[in-house]
This record gives sequence, structure tokens and C-alpha cells, in this order.
Amino acid sequence: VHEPLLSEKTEETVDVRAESPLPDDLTRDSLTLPAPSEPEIARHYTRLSQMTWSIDSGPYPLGSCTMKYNPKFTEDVAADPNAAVHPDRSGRSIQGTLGLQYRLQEFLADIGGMDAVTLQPPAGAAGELTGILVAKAYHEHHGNDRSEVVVPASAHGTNFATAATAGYDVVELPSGEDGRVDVEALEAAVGDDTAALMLTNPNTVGLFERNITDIAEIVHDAGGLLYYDGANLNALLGRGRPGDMGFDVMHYNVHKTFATPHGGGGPGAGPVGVVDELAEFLPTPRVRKTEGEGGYERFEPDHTIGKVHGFAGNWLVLIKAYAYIARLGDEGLADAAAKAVLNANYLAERIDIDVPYGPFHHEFAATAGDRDAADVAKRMLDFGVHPPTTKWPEMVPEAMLTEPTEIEGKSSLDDLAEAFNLAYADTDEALETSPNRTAASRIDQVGAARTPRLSWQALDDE
Amino acid sequence: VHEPLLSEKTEETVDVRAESPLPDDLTRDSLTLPAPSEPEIARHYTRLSQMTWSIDSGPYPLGSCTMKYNPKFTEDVAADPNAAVHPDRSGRSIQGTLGLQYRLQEFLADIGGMDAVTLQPPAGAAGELTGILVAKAYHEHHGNDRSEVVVPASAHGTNFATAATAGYDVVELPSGEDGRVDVEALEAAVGDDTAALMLTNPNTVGLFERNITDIAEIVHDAGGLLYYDGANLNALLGRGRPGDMGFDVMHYNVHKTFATPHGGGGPGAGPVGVVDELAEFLPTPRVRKTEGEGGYERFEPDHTIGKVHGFAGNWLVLIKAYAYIARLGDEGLADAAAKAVLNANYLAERIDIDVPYGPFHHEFAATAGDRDAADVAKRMLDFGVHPPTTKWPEMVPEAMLTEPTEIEGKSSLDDLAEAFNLAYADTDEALETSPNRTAASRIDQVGAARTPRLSWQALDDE
Amino acid sequence: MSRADGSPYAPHTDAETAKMLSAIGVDDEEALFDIPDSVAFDGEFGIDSRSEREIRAECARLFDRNDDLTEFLGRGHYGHYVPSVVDHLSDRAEFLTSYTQYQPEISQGFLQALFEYQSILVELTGLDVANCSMYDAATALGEAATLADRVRSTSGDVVLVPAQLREGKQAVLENYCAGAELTVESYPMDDGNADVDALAERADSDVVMVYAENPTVRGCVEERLAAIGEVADDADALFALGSDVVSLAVLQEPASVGADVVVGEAGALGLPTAYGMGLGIFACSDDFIRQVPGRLVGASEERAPPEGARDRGGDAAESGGDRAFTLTLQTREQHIRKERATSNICTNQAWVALRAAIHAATLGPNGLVDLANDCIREAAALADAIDDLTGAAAPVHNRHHVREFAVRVDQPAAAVAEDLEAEGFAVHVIGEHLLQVCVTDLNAARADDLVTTLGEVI
Amino acid sequence: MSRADGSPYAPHTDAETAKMLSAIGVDDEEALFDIPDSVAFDGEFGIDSRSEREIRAECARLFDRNDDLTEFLGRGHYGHYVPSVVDHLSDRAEFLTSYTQYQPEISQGFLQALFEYQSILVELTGLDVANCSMYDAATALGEAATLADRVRSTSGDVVLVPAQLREGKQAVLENYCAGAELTVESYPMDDGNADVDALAERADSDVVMVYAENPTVRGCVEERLAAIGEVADDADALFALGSDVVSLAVLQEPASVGADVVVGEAGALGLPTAYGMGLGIFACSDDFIRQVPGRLVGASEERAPPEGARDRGGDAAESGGDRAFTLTLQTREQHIRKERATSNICTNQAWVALRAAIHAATLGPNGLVDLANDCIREAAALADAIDDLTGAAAPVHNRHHVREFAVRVDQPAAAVAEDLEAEGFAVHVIGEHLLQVCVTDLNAARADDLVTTLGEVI
Repeated sequence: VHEPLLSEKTEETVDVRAESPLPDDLTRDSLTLPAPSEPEIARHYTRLSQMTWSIDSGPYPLGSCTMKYNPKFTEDVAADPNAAVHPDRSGRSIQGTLGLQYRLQEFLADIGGMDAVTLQPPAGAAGELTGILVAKAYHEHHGNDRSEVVVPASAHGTNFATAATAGYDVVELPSGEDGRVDVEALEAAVGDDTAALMLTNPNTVGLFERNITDIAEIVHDAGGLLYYDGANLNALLGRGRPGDMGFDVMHYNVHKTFATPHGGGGPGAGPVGVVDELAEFLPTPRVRKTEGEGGYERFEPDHTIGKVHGFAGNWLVLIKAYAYIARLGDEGLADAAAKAVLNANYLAERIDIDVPYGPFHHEFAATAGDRDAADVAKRMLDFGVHPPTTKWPEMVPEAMLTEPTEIEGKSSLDDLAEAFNLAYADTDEALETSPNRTAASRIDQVGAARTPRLSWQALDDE
Repeated sequence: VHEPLLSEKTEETVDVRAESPLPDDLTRDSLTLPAPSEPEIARHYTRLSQMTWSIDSGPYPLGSCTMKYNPKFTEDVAADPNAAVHPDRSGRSIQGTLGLQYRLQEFLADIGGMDAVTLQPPAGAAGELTGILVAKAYHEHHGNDRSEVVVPASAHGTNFATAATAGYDVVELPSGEDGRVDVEALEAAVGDDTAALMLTNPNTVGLFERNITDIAEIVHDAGGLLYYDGANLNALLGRGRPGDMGFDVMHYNVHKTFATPHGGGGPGAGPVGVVDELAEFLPTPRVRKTEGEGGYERFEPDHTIGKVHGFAGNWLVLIKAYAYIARLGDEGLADAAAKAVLNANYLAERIDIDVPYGPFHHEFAATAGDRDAADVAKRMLDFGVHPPTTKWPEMVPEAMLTEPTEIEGKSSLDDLAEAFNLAYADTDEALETSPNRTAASRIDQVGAARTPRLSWQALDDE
Repeated sequence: MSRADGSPYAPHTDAETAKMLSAIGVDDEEALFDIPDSVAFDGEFGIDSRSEREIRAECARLFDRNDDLTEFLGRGHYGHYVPSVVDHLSDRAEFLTSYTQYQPEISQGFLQALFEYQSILVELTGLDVANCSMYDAATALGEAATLADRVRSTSGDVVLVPAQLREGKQAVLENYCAGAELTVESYPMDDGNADVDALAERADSDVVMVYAENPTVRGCVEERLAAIGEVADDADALFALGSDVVSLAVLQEPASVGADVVVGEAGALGLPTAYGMGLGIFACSDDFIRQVPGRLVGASEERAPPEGARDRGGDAAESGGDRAFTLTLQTREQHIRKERATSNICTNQAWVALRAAIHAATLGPNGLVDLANDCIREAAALADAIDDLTGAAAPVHNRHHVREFAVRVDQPAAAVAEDLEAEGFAVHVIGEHLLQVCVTDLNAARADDLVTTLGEVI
Repeated sequence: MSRADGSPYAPHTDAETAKMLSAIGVDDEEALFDIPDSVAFDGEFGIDSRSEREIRAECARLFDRNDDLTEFLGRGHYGHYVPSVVDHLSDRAEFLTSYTQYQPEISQGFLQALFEYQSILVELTGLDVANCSMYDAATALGEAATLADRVRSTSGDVVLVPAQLREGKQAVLENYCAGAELTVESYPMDDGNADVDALAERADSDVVMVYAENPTVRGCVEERLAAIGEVADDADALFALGSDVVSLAVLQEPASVGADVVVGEAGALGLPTAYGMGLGIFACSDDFIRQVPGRLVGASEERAPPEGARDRGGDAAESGGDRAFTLTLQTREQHIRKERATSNICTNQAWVALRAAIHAATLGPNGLVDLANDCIREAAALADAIDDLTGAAAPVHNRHHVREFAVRVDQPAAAVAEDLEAEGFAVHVIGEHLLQVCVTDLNAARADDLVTTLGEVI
């Protein structure tokens, strides 16, 4: 199975200057690009699509990625031609768009237990950055010069990178023996320099931070803020709200929790919710109801951090999130969390691989022990499923971080468990030489990085 | 590669009477059907789709089927919510729909050289039946009781079946040595009983009936009508019109000539065009311009045959045909024919298999000689292409009737030729045991017909 | 562009065209056409090529000329909400742009989908066999008559149909019957149902088929189906029952009342309102399995691969003996049997059948039964509300109704319908003082408005 | 239903749930939650579950409240006609519903598509490397500044940007710069272009990056790019050039004028007008290959399969050594390098990049150049027509323009814009007496109407 590059099929070179309305010194000389016909394009991308695993292909239990079914109707809602407006339109001329923004802000605030929400951040990491910038603006506004953000060792790598991007020093907090935050270590770590603690809850092995109230108190007492990483919010829908746990600021991953499609890497959206005290620092503009008229208007928060996206973020994605939340409603949201947790626990029960920590919620980190987790994963590909996230988090040796989500049924989980068990029990040789039943066999990733070839031009140069 | 039946995944039984608003004696007892969730449905049909060859998968050179690329934008045109109207709407309230019907009638009349067109027949065979019923009504109206329809031996089986369905006896006309109509045999075959001669031109091995003027004269002189089977119209677009050749009535296969998608077997549409003398017999209603107002109205032809479809035919398909014709315009239509003929001739040149008749146009019938054409076709599947139509028409021994259409480029045709040549040159054993690289290996079709199992209920009963 | 103006879907560059012409040995494409000058076309159609953007805009403008009415229309063509997933899955190019499954080894997916569609119809009808589609209910009825003609050795040639029958359906039936030299006759109705006594009186040895509908064209549930079946049986005639895919979920199972053939519409699932485009049901008992018109998908097996096949690699080399699907009993069909075929149909409504099957799957049996029950309840409620108006009575027939019912108005029905249209509602006119109104999930929310408006215009 | 009300996308029947609970050894789902009572939520959000039909209707009603204006709006977000094939192919579930390609063996298709997207950007920019997307032009610019901070060993911390810059873009840049302790300063403009002399004067060793745009936010073609590049070079600062994917097809190739980094928008291809949703370009020279933010797809090979692998069957067993694609240079990224990553970005705009690549393929180089030239010609024509009006002058800057240009009006610009809006047109207000107007293939047919209306309201 192999599809030639578009450039290998047909290329044309255009003499740009021949018909340019511009003087020659302002134009390029020529442009060379593929020039396929529409039938060729249709076949090219149809074939490429068939060489791509997706949630509509089968189980996709990537821990911490929350790959769940993306309801088709949300696509149709987002494709409404009346929604296709320019961001510089006057607020009065796009009351529908502002209205939906407002409603989604409200939904998210309710679900997170937050007081105010911005929809602007275009992805989860952008949401993190927004949240930390808001925290920073808050501290600066109150004359506090704080230089550190505390991050548990088991946290998503993005937390570290985000804190650094915002200009903070990162203080890494070792995990406790039970896989959760070590409260004593936390007490030692926080202080006058602490701007915030970034926390995922349930954490990255699915454990709820039982001492969350103590944690919040410690951070708050030190003058810091508590940041909630929304990556694992799916486990808490309707069961617990970050705002009720003492979190001051959080982001939502709509492509995880609210089932917007991940598109092979994006676009996502990372709305940020905050408690009242932080609302005046949120990005501009926000949307509120007008007084009295039943309309909506944009406004600039008093001490806004400015902007984190050139316009209004990934709006088409946000529409889908709205439609999803409206479809589920209170009961559906709570049931999604319940079934996600049920599925993770059932699958863990069914596999022959140790799961060191518990009680976990929506995901668990099995340990492949003396097997190479990445090799086990490759062998799983041969059994027609997508494997879990491997070798992370590091607190679990040869981790296989698994999150089936609520969309798998019992028989699907049984099949998935069988794939785990067959792969785990296979010979070393079989593991190392797998996969064999996939479109491509094992790919040399070391070589790819050693000699980067990042374009067809680079291939031509060889 | 195997996907369970929906019924094997999940079934539920409903007690219909439990909540019925009807008395028990008017209802059924229970209903048992699959009850999959939407994610399960999405995966089921996504997998099934991936086990299905299509024009977007690669070459599909089925002779006489004219499988060409279906432009995607035509789908969007047909999906216009304003086009979704009920057929019993008053004409005055659906001027847009009537307007498009009218325009398409005009397009088709121009292209075929016909005077009047009905869009009602829902497929090519329905168009044939409509055309023959119109011819019959014409003869009856003029007091002629004619009992026979003449059909060349090389014609599509549908012609024979259609004539029989309309109540005619079929007179089969043997082919001449050059593969065309034997004019002397035709003279002998037609007479007072001849209602019509049904002709495909170019015929089913791609040969133009050079004596078409003589043929028309012979049929007309005998008082018969000349019917044009539109299956091969793609070869003539902008190059020749049935109306100019003496044909009195014709059908158009919009899913062949005008690139509407074939949908795995349908829906198609088979509009029928006629010369003036036959217009008053066309199905009701037709659409015409209103006098003076720039509007459109339905009307019933004076001596209409009535209806051939319960409503207005496969309207969504017809919209796509309109969009396709408008996209190509005069030059595009003529070029489609030119490239279709070019491709057929080039491919025939490139394959190592004899092509007994010529000069052919958009399709050719190669002869596999002492190889089994069906086996060669199966082996071609292993080389990633769809094979041609095999073992038909019968005038060519072990025929491989091949129609690449205009959408294949040179390199695609070269690949296709290679598949022909590799398969044709392979061993008997390789042919008989092929295909081997497909989702399923050779399927037992004899067994399927001997013991019909036509539903999952039938499988359960085993 | 190095590609001359022409078909945007032909990929040939001028250089490629030249190479291909040279390989063939001719100077230009014209040389490949063997059309005598006397009949060659050198005129113009006058059709200007437009861009897809322009055509989309043009058609959007045109369809925008259709008035935006809330339709309370049915009589054989029904609008129900079609879940988005139906569009998204059926629009996958592999389904939409494939041909009939002549090479089953690379068409297993569509074949299985059609097999599943057939199975759903088998469950709904209780009959043994369902084909994988006819064009619509009307043509399916026509084919039922020709089947009756083939399988019934009665001396006669009469097809009996209800006096209340959709006009278009009757017209289509008559065309099929004319070819088979059958005569269509109507039997009388009794308050919206078949007048079974009158039918029994008429049904003699002339009759090859008795056709009844449940629900009828006026939406009435037919209450004496078994009796109709007996009448047909006694006359040695085929009993053909017309229904639709939603009603079948709750009404008496056709097999249980003696139906030999079930025809009707399945487009109420999967198809949006489509100007009458349909999906014809054709189901029958095993007795007629080799007389069925249209295509049938059957289960079969892969042939066991011989030794050595594995050396050529590929998935299939591993298997053999696995269940697989294929078009079957093709000797009934016109491409093999020519004028002795069971029908001339080849291209059918396969893709619409796929859509209906997907829609049925989204509903499941519960959802389908709920939908049918809603059709019954909503019709009763709307009829009640209209009946409360002065100058209108509904339902005209004292029967249970599915989706639709007749309404008697004191004023001329055509004028009332015209007034309603001016107010944004479309209803049927079926008699001088008779309207027909159809309510489904798509328009139920506007039912109160219809009643209010009707009250104002009568 | 035997499935309790809950998520419609969780397939569990009650019976299955019971079996699963039993296998785990708990009585109910609640027992699996380890949330202390003190922080457990037992309230309600008050969100009623609605059917998909209801939600579609609700949102359609809501969006219908948006006025139907013809937009002559640009300034970084552009509407061009997106061919249908882009929707149909990119909406295929395999593309739309896949995750980042962590398992390349089953993600070759999307990886290849992104590799091709990168290649198109390499061709358009002339630079060696393009990543497979940033969020938008503004965040890409922010990332360019942090890259400059990492790779330039100047003593300073100043990022120089044009005085005329989209406000949102400047605000985003400032947020990225604040984290890196960089300062953003503006250099003056000279009739819509950079004032290169003033820029040269300002550019000293404090400067880590000089940013220029071509075209500028006011649509002006920047005429002295090479000179700006030299200024940056002389200051040992990074030269970052902003552009958009359509303009790049005809304007000077960034590599040829010394650009070190190209940022900008590629969403003008593939994305419809989407309330500002974008597709950030990030391209640079090989020198910075290990400093690039975001994901990179590289070509590699399949490892040769060992003997014996064939026994396990499958396609892949036959191959080995074939070209294959994979995400690469991941040690730059946050999930490996944490706080020392080149950026915190992970989820990007991959699917939008796919759409842009498909759109580019439908155009080919000829179509893309034609589109860009039309943007230039239409802008000139519209400016001319507006200039003919009494009370308006256009273009304000005596430069060549792409798509858009500033218009000076005698009356207050805000009032003029409001009047235009009332007549169905949207334009930008960029100064007390300054409007900005953007013309593309989507609104060009209404350009004459805009001129007429503008003439009436001023």
C-alpha cells in the first residue's frame, strides 16, 4: 500500500511574471506545484484517508487524549452558511453568533463551576497559556512579583512548556507513593514565589486528588492560584467541578471532553474559565448580554491580558462543542463520565497486565513490566485496534496509559482486552518485528530524525 | 477483513402492543431489529465502505457502464434545502424547481437533437420502457397494430426485456461481419409488424453504425420508429446527435453520460427525448414556460401514456445532471467525448490482447481468446484496478468490454494496461485461484444461487 | 494552463494528448471518430461552461424561488427527520460512486449493506425474501402485477385495486399491466377501508391479483386485511399488500394476514423530502424466489484457496471459507435472460436502500416503533383539533390513521388550500370539499399554527 | 428502551452495564468514583438534553439572526470560494476524526497529506522547512519572536514591528514576548510601506527580530523587502516576514529577499469565512530546524522485516524499505522536553492544513497565480471606482494592493460604515476618516453595488 506524492504525479511550472499586474521587481519568477485534475485529487485523498486510523475505524484508547466519537450532526450545525461571518463584523449585525458564544460561555462556566469564561484560546495548550497569563496579570495587578509555577512530575509536558512560555520558572513536584500529589512536598515547594500550581484532576493515571481541599488551601495560603488542566474533565462531568474544589482558573479541551473532532492533530479549542476575581484579566473581547434588549455585545475586560489568538479562536470547533453539550444535557454529561469510568475499570479488569495505581477513573496506566511498552503497542496494531499511549507517565514503568472513553461497548472492550493480552503474551521477536498486518511495517523513526527530510523538495535533492 | 452483520452485534425486541395507540388486532406482536449506537453505526458503515471499490478508488473501466468521476459540487447543489419540496406542491409555489426541470429538458433536447423531453423515468431501463410505450401509443393512436420490436443481437439485455415488458415480441437481429447492423438482415426483419428498432450507437463494441441513415430509412419506410439507447451517448457528445441521425425517440442515462453517481446500483435517471410527432404521448406532467410571465407550469400532454414513476422520478439525480452539463458547457461536453474516445484507443493500443473490431470509439471489446475472460478479470483485481465487463457481448469470444472514459490520464491508462497485460500473461493456476490481494478471495457464486440465503434470518435458520 | 479548455474532469495535458495520439498513430482526436459527415454535428448547444461557484450560486438563486411553505403533504411521499449520520455515511465516496457489485471480491461492503437492508425488510414484512430495491412504490406495484401474471395460472387478467388509490400509482400500474395484457379494475371502499363484501363479490377466476393498502392513501389503517387475503386466496389470486417502511413497524405483519407480496415505499427512512424520489419495497414468499424482479444479494462463502496461493501474498490468501456476499439468482435478470427476464429493471435505488438501512439502524426497533406510534398519535390529535373548527370535519373516515387523514371543509377545498398557501401552508386537495393533511415529526411543531390558520381561512 | 437515558453515544444496555459492574465487583457506577463528598457535585446545570433535530433547528434560528451582509472585510481573514471537493475529502471520517499520528504505521495517509502541505509551503516561501501548522498568523508571529530570542545572541530584547499592524496580531505578539522578556516596538511607515530609513536608524544591537508584512495589513505590496532584510541582517536580527498563502504565489519569494522566517495565514485556502479561525504558517531556513515550534512530518523508511515475519501474513510482511512518513524531531516538543521545548503548542490546525493542501491542489500553480492576480486586479479596479466618487479617495496609499486598500472619506468613517451596513454591506473602519475595503472572488460581483451605495451614503 503506497500512494505517490502529488508532486510525483503531475507538476507544472508557471511563469509568474508573464501575466502579472505587478512590476517584475515585486514578483517572484516562477511557481512550481502539482496540478492534478479533480478526479486525481479525489483518488489521492480517498486513498490517503483509507491509510489513516480514526475513531470511526475502531477503538482509539489513547490515554490523556480522550478520543471519543464525534457526533456527525455537529458538523452540519457548524456548516450553517449563516454562521460564516467575518470577525470584524459589527456586534449588532451578528447577534446569532454572539448569542451562541454567550450560551457556550454559560454552559462551560456551569460545568466547570467557574464564574467567567473566554472562548478565545485555539487549543488546550493555548488555554493553559491564557490561564497562566491571566494568573500572572492578576499577581502583577496586585503588586505581587511571583516567579514560579509548580507542576507535578506526572503532569502533561505542556504544563511545563506553558509555564516557561509565560516566563515562569518551573518547580517540579515529585509524586507521592500513592501516585497523587505529596502534600508535604507541596507545602515545601510553595511559597512567596509561587504564582500557581497547575494540576490535572483526575491526574494522568486517572487518580482523583483526594486531598484537593488541602492542596487548594496550601496554595492559596501561600498567595498562589490553583490552575486546573481540563484534559481529564471527562471523568468529572456532573460529578465534580473544579470551581467547587478550589481551582481559580481552568481550561477546557473541547476536542476531548466535548467530542469535537481532533482532525488528525487539530483544530481544537481551549476555552478558559476563571473565578470572579480573575475575570477582569481575561482576553478581549468577551461577550455579555446587553441590558434589557435581549441582545448580546462584546466588551473588553477592565484589565485584559489582550489577545491569545488573532481573532476569536477556532469558532467552528466551538459551535460543535455547543451542539454536543446541548445534545447530552445534564443527564447525558453525567452518564458520559459514568460510562467512561466504568469502561476504564472494566477494561483494566479484563487485561492480563498489571495496573499499579488506583482507584482510577477514566484512564489507567498499566505497566508492561519487562516488556517494551512501545513494542507491545506495535503488536496491538496487528489485532486491529489503536494502542494506548506508551511510556508515559514516567512514574509507571513501561506505562500503557489507556482511556477507552464512554463510547466503547462491552464487546468492543472485550476485543480490545484480547488485543492487549495477545500482544502482551507474544514472543519478543514477534513484538520487535511488528506490526505486520498494517499498511506500513515498522517505520524507522530514528533515521527520520537523524536526517530530516521534511518536504518533497528535500526528497528530490537526494 | 470481515465485518459482522449488524444483527450479530446487537439486537433488541420490542413489544409493539405494549404502548401502541392502536387496538391489538391492528398491530403486530413484536419487532426485532439491530439497535446499535451511533458510534457503532459509524464504524460499521465506515468499514463496509472501505471494503467497496468506487470510482474514487481507481480506474473502473466497465464497458457499457460509463463509470466516470462524479463532481463533488453537484452533491452540494442537490442538497439545497430549498430544493426539498413535495411533489404535490402547487406549481406556482415551486417555480425554482420547475425552472430547473425546464432548463434540463432544454439541455437534453439540444444535446440529443430531440424536440421534447420528459425527466420522469427513474433509470435507463425505465427510460427504455417509457420510450417504447410512447412508440406504442403513437402507433395505436394512428390505428397501427404492430407487435414486434427489432433488437440487434449485440444489444444490452435490457432492450429485449423492455420490449417484452411493453408487450412486444422481440425479433433478434444478427450482427454483420463487421460487428455492425447487417442492413440486409434488417431489411428482411422489418415489416408491417415492426413497431420499432432499438439501437445503441456507437454499439456495444464501440462501433459507429455507419449506415445509420440507411437504417433509419428502412425502419421508417416500414412504418416503424427508431429508438436510440443512450447508454453510449458519451461517445457522441457534441459530435453527433441521435435526432440528426433519424432517431425518433431516445433515453439518456444521466448516471453514465452526465456523471451522476451510480450509488452502488442506483438511483439513476433515464430522461426520454422524442421528436415532435411523439411529444403528445410523453408521460405527464411535463413542464413548459408560461406565456409571457417568465414562469413555468406543468401540463399534461394531449395523449399522454400516463406515468412511469409515482411522482417526478429521481429528482435529486437530475439536479446533479443539470449541474454537470452546465459545468462542462459546449466545449467541455465535446472534449469529454474526444477524450473518452482517445483513452479507449490508447488503452487498446497498450494492451497485449486482441481487439477484433474497429474503429471503435469510447469502448472496445478485447478477446481473451483461449483464456477465461472472467478469470483474467479476477486476476486484474490483484493489481489494484477494477476489471472490464467480461464475456459480453457474445459476438466477441471471451470478451473484455473496456471503457476507460475521459477521466483517466495517460499514466493511469498505462497502469491499467499493465494490469491487463500481467493478468493476461499469468499462469492458468494463478488466474483460477485469484484474486489474492483483495479483502475477500474468490466467492462461490454457484453455491450462492443453488442455496439462496438472502437475509440474516435465513442465515440464522441454518 | 498547458491543458486546453475542455472537460475539467479530463486530466490530459496537451503534451500527454500528443503522446497518446502518437502512440495510436493519428494526428488528432477527430481522426478517431467514425461518424459520417452527413450525420456529424457541427453546431452548438449554446451552453456556456460555468464555474462550480457560479453554478452553485445560480441553482441556489433558482431554488430560492420556491416558496418557503410548511408542508402538510404525504399521500405516498413522506418527510421525516433524517439523522445527520445517514448523510455522512452514505455520502462516503465508496458507497456513492461505486457501480453494481459485479466483482464481489472488492464490493463486500456494499453487498453486506444491501443484504442487511433486505433483512430489515424481511423482518418488517415477515416474508421470506426482499429484493434490494425497486424505483418506488408505484413501479413496485406494477412489477407485482407482472409477477402475479407469471405465477398465477388463473384464466383471467384482472388486477383489483382499491377505488381510493393515488392517481400516479394507478397510472404506473396500468402501464405495466398493459404490457402484460392485464386489466386494472377498482373495488369499492367502505368509509376509507376496502369494502370486503363487494371485493369478495368481484373476485372470481378472472382475477390474478388483489391489491390492498395499509395504511391506505388517505392514511386509514385497513381493518380487515386477513379477510382480504382470504378473498384473494379463494380466487387463487396473488394478495399484494402496499405499505410503507414506518407503518410496517407497528401495523399487522403482512405475512400474518396472508400477503404473498409486499410493495410500498421505504424512502420515508433515509430520504429527505425529495420531490417524490422514492425507494420501492418488493418482498415476497420463498415460492416466488426465482420470479422476483430486481437484484438480490445472497450470502455465500469464499472458495478455499489452493496451496500456493499464499505465496502471492495478500490478506485473502490467508482466508477461504469465510462468509461472503454476492449478487445472486442473476439468471432472472435481463442481462442474462433478455426478453424472458422477470423484469427489465437493472439500475435501482441501491444507495437509497443503504440510506434507509442506516436510518433504521439509528432508530433501532424502539425508535422505529416510537416514530410509527407518533405518526398515529399526531394524526389523531391534529384531526381532533381540526374537527373542533367550525366549517371543517376530520377525520372524514371513522378509522385509525397513520400520519394523514382526509378533512371535509364546507367551502371549496381548492380555495381553502390556496388561502392556506398564501399563509405559508401546503395541504392536498383530494375532492371538491376534501383536503388531506399529513403530519410527521418535521411539521408537528407547526400543527397548531395550521389549525389556527385553517380556522381563519374557512 | 432497554438503555437508560444517558449519553446517546455510550452504547451500553442496562444488561451490559450490569455485567461489567459485576466483573469489576462493584454495585454501581457511583462506587467507581473516588471523589470526596466535600467536593462532589450534586447540583444541576439545567441543560436539557435536546434531539439533534431540535439542536439543528435551534442553531439555525440563532444564526439566522446574523444579518445577511455582503462582506468587504479582510485585514487578515479572507473569504475565497472553497471548491466542494475540499469539503467532501476533508470531511472523510478518517481525516476528521483521527488524532495526532503517534502510530505512523496506521497513519500514513494523514502524515503524507501533512508532508505535502509542508512541501507546498516550502515552494511558496523558498525556505527549507515549514511546519505542519500553527494556530494562526498572530500566534505564528509570537512563536517567531520566541525563536528569535533563542537563536539570536544579540544583547537586546527588542522586536521591531510595523506601525501599521493588525491590533489583534500585535496584542498576541506582546503576550508571547512578555513571557520571553522581549519588548515590542513599532517602526514608522511611509505611505503604507515600511519607512526603511527610519527602520535602519532604529535597528541596533538591541533588536532580535525585524518583522515586516507583504502585503501589509492595509493590503499594500511592500516594495523594499530586500532592504528591510539587510537592515535586519546588519543588526544580526532575525528577519521575519508575514504574508498569506495566496499572495505568496506571486509576490517576491521570501527566501530571495533574505527572510529567515515566514509566518502568516494559509486559511485563505481551504477555510471558508470562519469568524477568524485560521491556519498559521511557520517556515524557516534549515539553520533553525531544531528550533522550530510545532509538529514536523518527515520522510523515512519502513524497517526491513526480518525473516519469519511473512508467516504472520499481511501486506506489510511483503514490504520493507519503502518510503514512509512519521512525525519527527519530536525532541523539540513539550511532551518530551517539557519546559525546554521550543513551544507549548501540541494540538495545532492539522485538518485545516489538509484542507489548504487540497484547495491548493485543485487550483494548481496556474489557478493559484490567477487567483492572486485577480486579487490585485480587482483591488485596483475597485479602488479606481471608489476614487471616482465625490467625497472618497482610494487607495489612500500610492502602492500596489492585494485584495484590500484604505479609503479616505470626507465624512466620519464610522457613520459611513453604519450607513453601508444598513444597506447590506460590511467594511472596516480603520480611522476617523478611513475605511478599508477587501475584494475577493466571493464579493467581486457586488463591487459595483458597493460603489453605488457608497456614493449614495457619502
